[in-house]
Amino acid sequence: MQVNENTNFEPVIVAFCCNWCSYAGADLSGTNRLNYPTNVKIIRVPCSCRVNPMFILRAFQRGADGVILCGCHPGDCHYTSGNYFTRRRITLLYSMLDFLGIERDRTRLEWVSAAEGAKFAATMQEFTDAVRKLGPNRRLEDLRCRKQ
Amino acid sequence: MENNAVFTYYPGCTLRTKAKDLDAYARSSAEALGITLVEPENWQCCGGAYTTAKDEIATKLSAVRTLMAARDSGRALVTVCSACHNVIKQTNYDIARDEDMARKVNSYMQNETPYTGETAVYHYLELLRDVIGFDKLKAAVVNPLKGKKIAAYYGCLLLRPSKALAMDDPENPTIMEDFIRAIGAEPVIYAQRNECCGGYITMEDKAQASKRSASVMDSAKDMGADMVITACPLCLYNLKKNSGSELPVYYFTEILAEALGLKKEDTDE
Amino acid sequence: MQEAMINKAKQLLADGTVNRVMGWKRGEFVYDITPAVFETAEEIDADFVCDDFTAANVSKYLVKESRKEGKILAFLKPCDTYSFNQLVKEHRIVRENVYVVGIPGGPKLDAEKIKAKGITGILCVKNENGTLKIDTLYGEETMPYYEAILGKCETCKSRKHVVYDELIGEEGEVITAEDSGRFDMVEKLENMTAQERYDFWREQLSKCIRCNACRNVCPACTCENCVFDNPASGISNKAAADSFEENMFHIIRAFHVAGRCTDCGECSRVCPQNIPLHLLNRKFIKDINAFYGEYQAGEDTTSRAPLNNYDKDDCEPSIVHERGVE
Amino acid sequence: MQRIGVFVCHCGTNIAATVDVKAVAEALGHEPGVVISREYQYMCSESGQNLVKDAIREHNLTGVVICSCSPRMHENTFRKAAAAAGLNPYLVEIANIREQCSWIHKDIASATEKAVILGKAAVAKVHLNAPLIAGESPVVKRALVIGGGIAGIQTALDIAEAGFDVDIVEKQPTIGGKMAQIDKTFPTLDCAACILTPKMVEASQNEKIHIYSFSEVTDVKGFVGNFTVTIKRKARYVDETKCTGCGLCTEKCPMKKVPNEFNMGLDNRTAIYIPFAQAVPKVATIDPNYCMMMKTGKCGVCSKVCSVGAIDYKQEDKFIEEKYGAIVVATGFNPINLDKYDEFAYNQCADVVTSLELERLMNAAGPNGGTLLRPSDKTHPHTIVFVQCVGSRCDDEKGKPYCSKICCMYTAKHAMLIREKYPDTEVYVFYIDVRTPGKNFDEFYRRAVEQYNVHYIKGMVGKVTPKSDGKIDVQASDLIANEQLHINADMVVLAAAIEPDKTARPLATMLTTQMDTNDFFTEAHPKLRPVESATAGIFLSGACQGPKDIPETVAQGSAAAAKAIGLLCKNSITCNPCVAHSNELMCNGCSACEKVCPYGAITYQDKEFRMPDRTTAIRRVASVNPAVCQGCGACTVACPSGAMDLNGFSNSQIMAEVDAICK
Amino acid sequence: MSDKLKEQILRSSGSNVLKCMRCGKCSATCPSYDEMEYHPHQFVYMVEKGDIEKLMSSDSLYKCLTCFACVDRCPRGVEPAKVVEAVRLAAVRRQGNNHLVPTDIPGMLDDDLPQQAIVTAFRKYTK
Repeated sequence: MQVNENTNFEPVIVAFCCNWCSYAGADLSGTNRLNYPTNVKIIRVPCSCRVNPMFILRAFQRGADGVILCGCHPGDCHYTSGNYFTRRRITLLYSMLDFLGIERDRTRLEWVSAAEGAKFAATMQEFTDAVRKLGPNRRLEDLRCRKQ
Repeated sequence: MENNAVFTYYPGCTLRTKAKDLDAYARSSAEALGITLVEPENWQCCGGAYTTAKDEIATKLSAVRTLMAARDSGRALVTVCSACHNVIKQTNYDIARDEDMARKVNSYMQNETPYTGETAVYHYLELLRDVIGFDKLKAAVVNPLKGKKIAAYYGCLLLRPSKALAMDDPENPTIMEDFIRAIGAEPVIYAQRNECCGGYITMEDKAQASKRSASVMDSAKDMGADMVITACPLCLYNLKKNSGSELPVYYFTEILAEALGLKKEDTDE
Repeated sequence: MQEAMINKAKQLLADGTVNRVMGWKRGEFVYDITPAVFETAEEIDADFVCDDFTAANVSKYLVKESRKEGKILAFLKPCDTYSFNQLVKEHRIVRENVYVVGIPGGPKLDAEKIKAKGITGILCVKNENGTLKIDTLYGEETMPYYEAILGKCETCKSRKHVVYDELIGEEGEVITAEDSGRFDMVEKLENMTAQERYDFWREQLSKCIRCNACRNVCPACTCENCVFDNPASGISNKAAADSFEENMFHIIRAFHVAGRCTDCGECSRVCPQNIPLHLLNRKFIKDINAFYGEYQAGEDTTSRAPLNNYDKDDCEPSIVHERGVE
Repeated sequence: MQRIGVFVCHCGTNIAATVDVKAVAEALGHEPGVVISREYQYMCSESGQNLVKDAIREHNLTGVVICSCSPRMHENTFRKAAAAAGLNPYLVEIANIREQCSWIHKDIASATEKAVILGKAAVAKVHLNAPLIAGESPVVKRALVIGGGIAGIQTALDIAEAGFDVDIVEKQPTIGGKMAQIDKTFPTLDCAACILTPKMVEASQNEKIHIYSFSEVTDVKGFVGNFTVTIKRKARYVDETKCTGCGLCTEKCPMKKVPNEFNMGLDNRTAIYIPFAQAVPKVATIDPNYCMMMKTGKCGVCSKVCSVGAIDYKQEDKFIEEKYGAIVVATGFNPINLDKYDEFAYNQCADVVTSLELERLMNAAGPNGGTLLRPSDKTHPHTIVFVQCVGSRCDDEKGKPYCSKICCMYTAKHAMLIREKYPDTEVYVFYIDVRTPGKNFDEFYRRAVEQYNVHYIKGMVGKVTPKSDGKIDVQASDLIANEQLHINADMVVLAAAIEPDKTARPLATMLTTQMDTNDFFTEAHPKLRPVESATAGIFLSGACQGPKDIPETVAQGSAAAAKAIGLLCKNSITCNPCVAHSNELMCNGCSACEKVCPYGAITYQDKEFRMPDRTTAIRRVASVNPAVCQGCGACTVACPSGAMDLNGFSNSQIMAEVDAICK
Repeated sequence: MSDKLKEQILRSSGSNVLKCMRCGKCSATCPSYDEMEYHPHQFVYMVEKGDIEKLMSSDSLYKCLTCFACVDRCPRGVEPAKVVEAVRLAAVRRQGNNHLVPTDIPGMLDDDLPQQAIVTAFRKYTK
């Protein structure tokens, strides 16, 4: 895949954030008036372990260019152990996507606490930049699900 | 720290001229302690003082050349002069962290393999502490300096900036005191041991240099020292020449050699 | 072997240990073998078969059969016992209702591979010192035996039965990954570039016609209601309509059975399009082994499945980035 | 047919300045099922809420989407409003267009576009929302207070006053905490012990309060109203129920050279000890690191002199399990370690002390019986230098970024007390800023300057040099005079920064509460919910939440108690209805969900089902106990058949959001 | 001009002068304090204000020993010595503004003076 020359490319980025840490961290980055790109749209989930790998595949199929999942730091899960399961599931999913030849930088798992507003903003900026560099997601998108 | 007994050794220009003792005793002591020091060919002056300015690249190149020589030899780099150590260590620290600086330096020098701070840099004292070990040094002492009350003078160069030098606690260092204990003498703790003697301005501003060095020497004397030791030719000169103090000042390598029974009267000028 | 099994089946039916027998029977052709349930000695004498083509894993059928009245006899090859155990562990098979007789495993033969040699009208096959002698309607044909072996048997993982009530024949050993070479192809793919991997899988998965054979044969796919058939799951999709097969179906299926798949190889065996689906499952198995320690699904009925388990020091997903080729 | 109402909030200019709210309302008005789309200045105001309520009634709405601030702020507000208008509260969805849109972005066009997409996702989700009815779970009428300092004591007393049982777990042998070590309190200069010790006694005598001293919390399970806590009762080698606190053992113990932690190591205690005279419980404790009997098996003096036979060298740690409805954290603070600040020579000179050490030096029960003497030679100091902000307000790895808040005032107190008692002593205070926001605080500080003639110098100390004559050279800057000073001092007092107790971090993990980067517990809302943690049923008292002085700590302790009482008063609490549920028709009974449930909320039963072929079959199916389930959703992903789903965050709802965002 | 100069100083020093909380610890710790017209904290403050010309023409530039005591002890990570060095460099870089003139050197030498003293002086005071 060639790097997209079209400078107008605005990636669609879906961010799943756990309600207790990362979603609060995202709120904090807002409260502190930090910046990250508008491309990032957050979906609130009670815990990162609520995120079924199907959701991530679904997002790609429907045209997302990047999917990031954020949860509490290991050991800090509001539900004690949820993020540990997340870590296993997502590690295997990412490995499988890689195995299928999907670009690695399109998916990411990050631990962001409720106190890490700055980390949240920086992570989103970084991730958006990385996805922008990759260009549009063509390998997993279903053209029939596309707009227009 | 790796336990490799062969090190690349950088003496620096002053050790070739005014501070031959510092050099000679460092070499003979290392040999006695089972350490091989290999001097790189064609080394250059370290630059004397580290320029912290980010827009100064040329002044950092000679230190980088030395660091690269050590890297290419596959050995860690050992220095003994505090000033050289400070310059080389700061250069190494900055080039490892400041990508912009590393890029400029490498393109300026047209390096085939860019240098990014991979060489480990040790001061001779660190060699004694971390490679040989003060316990082993103590065992090797044949002529313990019993009853001598020795004040270690660190000055500024060995300890600061502490992030880059990372040798010891910058406010309460122990490496030289432990060294003094290892050779059988008694260390004297005094507050000015990590304050500047005014070495850099010793040529240009005698008045300030003597004020600073006097303050160091008075502080050491006040706490009951018989002598002061240092790792720095500039400090040695300044403390001896400008402080007006009677207290003798020696290089630490000299008393090391003495304790190891290596000191020859003819080299002691 | 077939003889011994038939005698055993009839004996157990006669003494009332079981009231049914799970085995195989022949279809239209000698190589057209399907699992079947027999209730009488007569049925067994008439149709029971166990030969070089009886490769089908019968454990999945026991999910339903074990819930019926009475006990059923099941002949399980070593690979089938793993599937059986896994289903017992998941409370899908009622263990008390099955009498397990372990039988020796393969290698079994792949009729497609014989037919690919232009040999048709197969009546009977026989291995003679590495040469496969094939009686056909048109006379005797031969081919090298190893060329006719089923793909799943080429990389056999175990000749040992992990569960049985009784054993016919000799017990074998577990085969190491190095000896079986079952991860070799996965490894080869891992070492390709991302583009090559993508191209490989596009080519393979685009062949999928969504016949659902892989799902229907899979012993791990025993859901009461499959997510692909369930409109409420949000991913229901019953036919090949868009790129769903390439992008979603097989990944989701592989993920659903991850940590539960025993690597029985049935999915690839039944695929009419010859898609190497087992490679997806093996990729998960290989990753699980590498990330979380060796784990063989079905080896026992008590250990926690790797995806329902965790360790505080598990690796982060970034390990994927640190390894292999982009 | 869905009838959805969309309400877009301006939040004054908080949203409206960067998001074109009119355009958002307009765009969302065209979404399928949306019958009304309005914008308003402040949706959370009473008239804003009325707007929503009226629309629900007027348009007979089946779902509501509020585009406003974070659901963490006002989700409940709008759910209540919906309920008041007769709509099930769980048919409300919030699109977060403030914290996650208008405050993040600067460009109006793209921020508006994003707000519309977030709104569409919420509309897509609300289409699939189901009305939910919250269940109830019982409340255990007992509270746990972790930490027995003034914060914990106050909280426990208040909870007990309201008639509930309350347990205090204190890791030290006595309750009292830091306040017990303090000499006098600002700005009134009354004796700390005189006001604290009666409260300690009150706590010990209150029938409703049980004190677990020398104990630690090791495990916490459960949830609001129903926590199960494991408490480790550390072996003190003395039977608490027998010991009368007579103190004979401490007099006779031959091991007298143990650094006395209560006096900050400034003097020694015995191996068997009672921390101080007014300790509660007044029970001896053996320090096994120093006790000769424990170390060598030879001695046994304490056992011999104890008339009640309380000594038990064989005692072991005990673990007990208790149930609580509410937990209050009151783990307090400690001064930081000053190893990294040796330019002040703390490790090199005995006469450089911390403020807390000075408290002990000045205390009548301290090492010098209340006479201020230099630790090195027990002489009277004539010149004392105070250094402020040692480790506070730092932007480096060594210190803390925050202001420790209490130092300015206690230093003024120290200075004043010294000048009052020893008028011949000169006192210098080097300060960066003097911070005195509190009732009578600035007046207090001014008194130190004007009445007691304490020398306040704007500047910082750079180097402290101990000299051979025992004096200390203090080199400092005077920024107002623009000069460098050298003060020939006898003592230097460092106002060390304070930090949360080290036990707080593992405790937070056990409680699944959040902490900030400095390890202070995070409150549920910085302004509106200052004593609650974000985890229901866990409350915060005192300095574990941030630096505080005594009056603030007591106020917060009482506030935390009030919140805990509010919870304990209820016989049952409304459960979060966003819990998992299993579709029995699809369940395989495979136990995957049970394995990942952290609460043990899932059980299995064999049920008879009619099969399509009219036979019946018995199947093993999962069921979720809604009172125990906390709604994490781990089971929904573990479930292979998709039988397990989560109310409020169902598979189809989340996928609808995904689709709306990707569209 | 002043803005440009300030920008140059900030870039060259790598210091963020806005972090300064005016505690004065740099000046409290400076061994050359009494020799200086402008003290370390003033360097930081005056650079922040853009009041740099005064610093450029002050002898204080040559009194700093570059001993890094202020750098190590600054609680805010401002690194005043680097600010001083940046201003000094800006000063000596100006045409004919070398602080050390080679012809002066012989008069300063003595037999024991180490070479590095001369090298260092040139490094620091000339361009």
